[in-house]
Amino acid sequence: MRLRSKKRTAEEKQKIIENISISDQAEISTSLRENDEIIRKMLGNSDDFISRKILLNKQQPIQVQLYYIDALVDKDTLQNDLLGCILNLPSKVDPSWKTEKDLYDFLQNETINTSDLTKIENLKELFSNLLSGDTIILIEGYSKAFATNTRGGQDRGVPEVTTQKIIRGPKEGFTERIGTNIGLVRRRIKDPNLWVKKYCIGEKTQTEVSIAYINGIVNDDIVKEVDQRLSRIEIDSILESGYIEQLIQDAKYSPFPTINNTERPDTIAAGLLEGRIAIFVDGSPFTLLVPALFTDFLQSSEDYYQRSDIGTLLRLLRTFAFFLAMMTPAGYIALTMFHQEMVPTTLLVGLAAQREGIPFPAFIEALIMEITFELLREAGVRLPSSVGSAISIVGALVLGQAAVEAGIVSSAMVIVVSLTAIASFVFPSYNLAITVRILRFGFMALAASFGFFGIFIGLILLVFHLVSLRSFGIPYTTPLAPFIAVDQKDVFVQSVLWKERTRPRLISQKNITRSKLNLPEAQKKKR
Amino acid sequence: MDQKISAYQFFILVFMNTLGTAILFIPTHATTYGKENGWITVVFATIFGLLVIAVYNAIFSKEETRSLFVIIDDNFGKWLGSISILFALLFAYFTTFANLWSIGQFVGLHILMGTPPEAIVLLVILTCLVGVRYGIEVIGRASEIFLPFTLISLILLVGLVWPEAQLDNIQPILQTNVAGAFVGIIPVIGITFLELFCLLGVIHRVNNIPQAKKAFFIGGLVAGFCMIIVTFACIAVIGVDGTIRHIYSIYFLGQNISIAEFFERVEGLVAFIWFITIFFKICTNFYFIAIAIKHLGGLKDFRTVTIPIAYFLFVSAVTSLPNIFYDFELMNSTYLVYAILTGFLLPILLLIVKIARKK
Amino acid sequence: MLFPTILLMIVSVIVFYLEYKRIKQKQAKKDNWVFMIFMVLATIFLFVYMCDLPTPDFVAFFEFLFKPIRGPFFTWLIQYQ
Amino acid sequence: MRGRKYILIITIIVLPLTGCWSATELTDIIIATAIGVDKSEDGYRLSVQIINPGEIAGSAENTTRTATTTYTAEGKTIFEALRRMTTIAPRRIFLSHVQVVVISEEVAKEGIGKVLDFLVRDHEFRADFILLIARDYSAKNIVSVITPLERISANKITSSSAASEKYWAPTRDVELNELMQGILSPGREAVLSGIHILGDEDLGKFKSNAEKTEPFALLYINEIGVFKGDQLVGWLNEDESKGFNYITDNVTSTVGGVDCDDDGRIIVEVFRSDVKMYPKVDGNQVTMRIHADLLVNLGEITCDISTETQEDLRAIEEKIEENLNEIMQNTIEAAKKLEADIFGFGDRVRRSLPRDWERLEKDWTTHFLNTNILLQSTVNIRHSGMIHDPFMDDIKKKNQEE
Repeated sequence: MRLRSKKRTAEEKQKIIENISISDQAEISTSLRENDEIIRKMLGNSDDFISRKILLNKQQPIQVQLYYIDALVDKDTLQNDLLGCILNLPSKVDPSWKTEKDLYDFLQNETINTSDLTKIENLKELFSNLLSGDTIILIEGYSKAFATNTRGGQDRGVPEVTTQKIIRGPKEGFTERIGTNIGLVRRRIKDPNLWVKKYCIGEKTQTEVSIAYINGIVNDDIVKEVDQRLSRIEIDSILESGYIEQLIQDAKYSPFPTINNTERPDTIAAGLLEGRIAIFVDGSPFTLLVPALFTDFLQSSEDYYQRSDIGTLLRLLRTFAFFLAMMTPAGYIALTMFHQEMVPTTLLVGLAAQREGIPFPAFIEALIMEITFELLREAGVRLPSSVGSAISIVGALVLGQAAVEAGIVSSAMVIVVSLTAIASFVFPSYNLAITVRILRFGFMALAASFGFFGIFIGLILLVFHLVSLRSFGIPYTTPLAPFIAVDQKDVFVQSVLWKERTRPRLISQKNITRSKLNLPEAQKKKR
Repeated sequence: MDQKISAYQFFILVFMNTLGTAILFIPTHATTYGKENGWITVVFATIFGLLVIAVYNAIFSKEETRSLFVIIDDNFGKWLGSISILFALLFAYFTTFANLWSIGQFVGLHILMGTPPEAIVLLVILTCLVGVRYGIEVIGRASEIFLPFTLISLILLVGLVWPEAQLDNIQPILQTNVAGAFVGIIPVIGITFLELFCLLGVIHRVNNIPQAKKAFFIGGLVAGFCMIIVTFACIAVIGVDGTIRHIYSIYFLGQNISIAEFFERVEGLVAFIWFITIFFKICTNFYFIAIAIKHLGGLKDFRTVTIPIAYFLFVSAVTSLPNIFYDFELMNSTYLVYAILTGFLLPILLLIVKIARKK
Repeated sequence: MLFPTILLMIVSVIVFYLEYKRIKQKQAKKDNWVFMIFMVLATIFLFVYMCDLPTPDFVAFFEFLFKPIRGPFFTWLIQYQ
Repeated sequence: MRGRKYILIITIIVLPLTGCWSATELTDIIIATAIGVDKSEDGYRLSVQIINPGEIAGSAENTTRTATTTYTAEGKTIFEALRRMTTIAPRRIFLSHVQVVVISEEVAKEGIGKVLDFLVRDHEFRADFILLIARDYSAKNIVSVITPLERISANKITSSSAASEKYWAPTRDVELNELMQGILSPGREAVLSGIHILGDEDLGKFKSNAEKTEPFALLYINEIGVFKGDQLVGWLNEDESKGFNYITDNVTSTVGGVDCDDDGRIIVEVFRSDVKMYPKVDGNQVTMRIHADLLVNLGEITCDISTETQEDLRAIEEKIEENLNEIMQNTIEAAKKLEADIFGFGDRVRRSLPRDWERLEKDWTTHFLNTNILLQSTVNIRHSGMIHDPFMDDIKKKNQEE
């Protein structure tokens, strides 16, 4: 065994430690002691970092050093498949092996039981693997290290979805583990064309980010665009898919979401089949789906699991709810402050009677109620569930009764605010609900200054903004503007499943045919 | 990176531009001249207007990539061309601030009593400014979003007043006032089809010129049809006298709706139709002004001048016209003359020169 | 009118600055010049209006432009009303 | 494109600067539902019925206050009087919800043109209120009456006016536009229905009026006032009013009766009435052929008559036709007496025969008085109610047997 002695000076070591995060090519030394020193220094002698020295071949001892991070490894794998193998190693190690390849082959083929053994070329890779939960094997006299997959640690299994509940449809949701998540999707689409590409983003967090798409359906331009945008990210940390979303979205100052996110594997699968691209982020159960169009946020995956008439009805209801949630308080303000002539006489008299003795103008009244409601809602999210019911009682009593009886707000306003609140919970997507909440206040201000004319102006500005947005090159309001007639079958109206034979035009341009058979007709022919 | 619009979007822009001011003023104008035959006046005006559109279409060859301004320059020469463009530009300016003025007046009178028109004009011009700066693509797409609402409102309006219509009111047909009915065509197309000249600045942006020409034609036809229906409804429901007497007779028409004690007081529908259409009209005219100046000054980007133009438009819109009577007189005199010169004579001249050059 | 005037002036200065920067970024020298000229004119125009001074009347200009045709045309047209 | 957010910011800055001029809180206005116009010494006396919302809406316990209040002010014109009223009224009076305008007979006789200009011109008024003439009573008192069922008397007036036009047909629901057409169009005169107080006009103003099963005062609408130009010239009685509605094809449903040979009556319910006018001009002689086509149900038979055969029915039909012709004839005579072409005969001529109209227009009144009327009625009986044969003769028979 030829030892290549390649001693480093103290300064050199220091330099490597300082630069390790920057320079990719800092090499692994042949000296075990030196490597040990560098690794320990880098990790700052952290207590959860464990190293273990093993001597192989008692006659001509070869020093082997194992490194792993306690919390990240799966103890069973480590003990049974790795330590067990190495310690029970018969003295087969032949000192006459000339190259590292021999050793690698030996370890790979005859010794180690773990599923995965990779050769590591430099320090950067070493740290990256170590911190992902691999166990690193360093051998005296070799300038390469080996990483065995002992990744493990805590995982909460496949949970039930919490944010996008549906009645009919699969209940499983994504988890924090990226591998599990991709697996959940792969299990749904058994197509070799489902391609996954991996990125490692975040200088400190080294978060694994993967994009998945179905080759042949997806629009290659969009893939290129996503790839570029992901590669361009330079940031220290990615802690949630929200980071990625903010870093790659198109309209940075728009209240409208241009990237969809979901917890549901079936939604992702459906998106992939339409030609979209999924972005998985390790550590987050929320997976991103691009490109996202405005109408996507009004659709739920459940629509497709039910018959089309129900789906259509629900979609129209949601569209209505969108306007309701955004406009109701504004409309109320405009009607009572500016356009009393538009209210039927009896209703106007009723409103006027309620407003007798209310000290605030309608706008302030609406503002008070809306803000109170937002507070309640926010408090409801944060509070532990045991206190939550108390808050709702207080909310109901304070908002619903006491305030009206005390003459601070009118009961019509309570109705308006509750209507708005209910309507804003209708959307399957939480993103859009937030947008609507923001815009609602803008519309209220416009209504308070210009009545319906103000609302109209706001609407025009909103539309201008909406149509100017793009999501990864696709106009946000497709297929409404630009109007695509064939795609109208799946926007507000959901046509029957066997007629949805094409994929959305702009998103997927290549393979647009979904099913060739017109099912009911085929059945008819059989008869 | 030129922005492109589709032929369908162009069709909507034509539709909106034709109806723009027209929907509010046409019933009164046409009936003033044609009396009971007011709606026939509009029928003839539409036919005549389609001829005008045919002239416009003839200016552009099948695979035209040049803009209107380049065509004018190429045919008239640099100097004469520039003067023509300036002439057209001032017309667009005139149209835009007159429209702004009328939106200020209408809102101040019917929607927000007491709000000074200045505030309303300011709000509208700022909104248009946003639209214009986004570019023609966004204007086109926004119009696509609004088209269904406009059409539904229009259908609702006409459908709901129908029970109130008395067909007696439109008689006698073409027995009296025949001369008036024909002369009335001039002021009617003056504020509708001749203003479409401004859309010629946009037509080369359409991704398919032959289809754009078709869209131009169909847009004019559909808009004309809507105007005929509306004028007819006005005369049939509120009578000739009422139509002439009311400044915004279609708004009064909306006030007459009463179905099942629920669909009452929906004249807001009328206001909505009018706002939408005039809004896109102002936007496209504003855009025309900006690109005309861009061409004249040889600028890189038309957005350069949008903000100053907005300032100018605002001040002109609030100061130039003293009252509604003057506006009516203007629409029958100076404005009409100007509209005929730019919207009719200039294109015909251009066409003649073009044909002569070819030979 | 003092407060609105001042506010509008401030707003137009801000607008001027932002637009100027935007055009400069695009490195269009001619655009920049044209913008400056137009903007100064427009601001003066607006200022004149806000101070209740007589503003240039475009309608009067057009009336003047078409004076010879306008009158006879109007009289001819109006008789059919 | 980067400038777009700045534009939005600027819009937001400018917004508060411009807003809120026309905002009026509901607590700053009072809602007017009816207007009464009377004559005063040098102009008009305007009475406005306004709503007291607290008394009407919701389940609020009844207080001693009334649901409506009437304010009165005088002025040389309507607008002046209305603005003078602000000195009395606690808040601005909001006119968009006015449903009824009552004009006193005195004012109507003098001419209502001056009253109408404001109603047409003012932006706050909407076009859907009805106009009535206060007959024998001042408009102020009519506006002030408190009605038992409807707490807002204006609502009562509109609904009963609409109902009586629809089911009884001696009145006419005239809205502003129709009135204007009647006053302004050549060859047509306007009409307005009359409104009366039945009972004690002074006691009708008290809240106790609504606390009795038989109120002190009730409002009722009946008969049609005829205008010439904008001046009231006379009245049609109930039958003539009904005839007027027949001729102008305004009957949706009514009840008409004819006497039998014995002392009973046959009452029929008209459920479809289609009346057409066909003018003919021969030189200066205008002939108006009026064709009425009625579908009726037998509603009540109190005499001894058979309905078994088609001939029997035909006989009844003929009787009704005769009666109808008589009513219409009487109406036209009445109108001719007042020299007012309320049926729009002239308008009909103008629309059908515009060339002749140009000749006749100048002295249409004389031509109207000379108009020949040809009445043709067709009545068809469709149903006989729930029973087949009348039973009066059976009763008689039984009575005789006993």
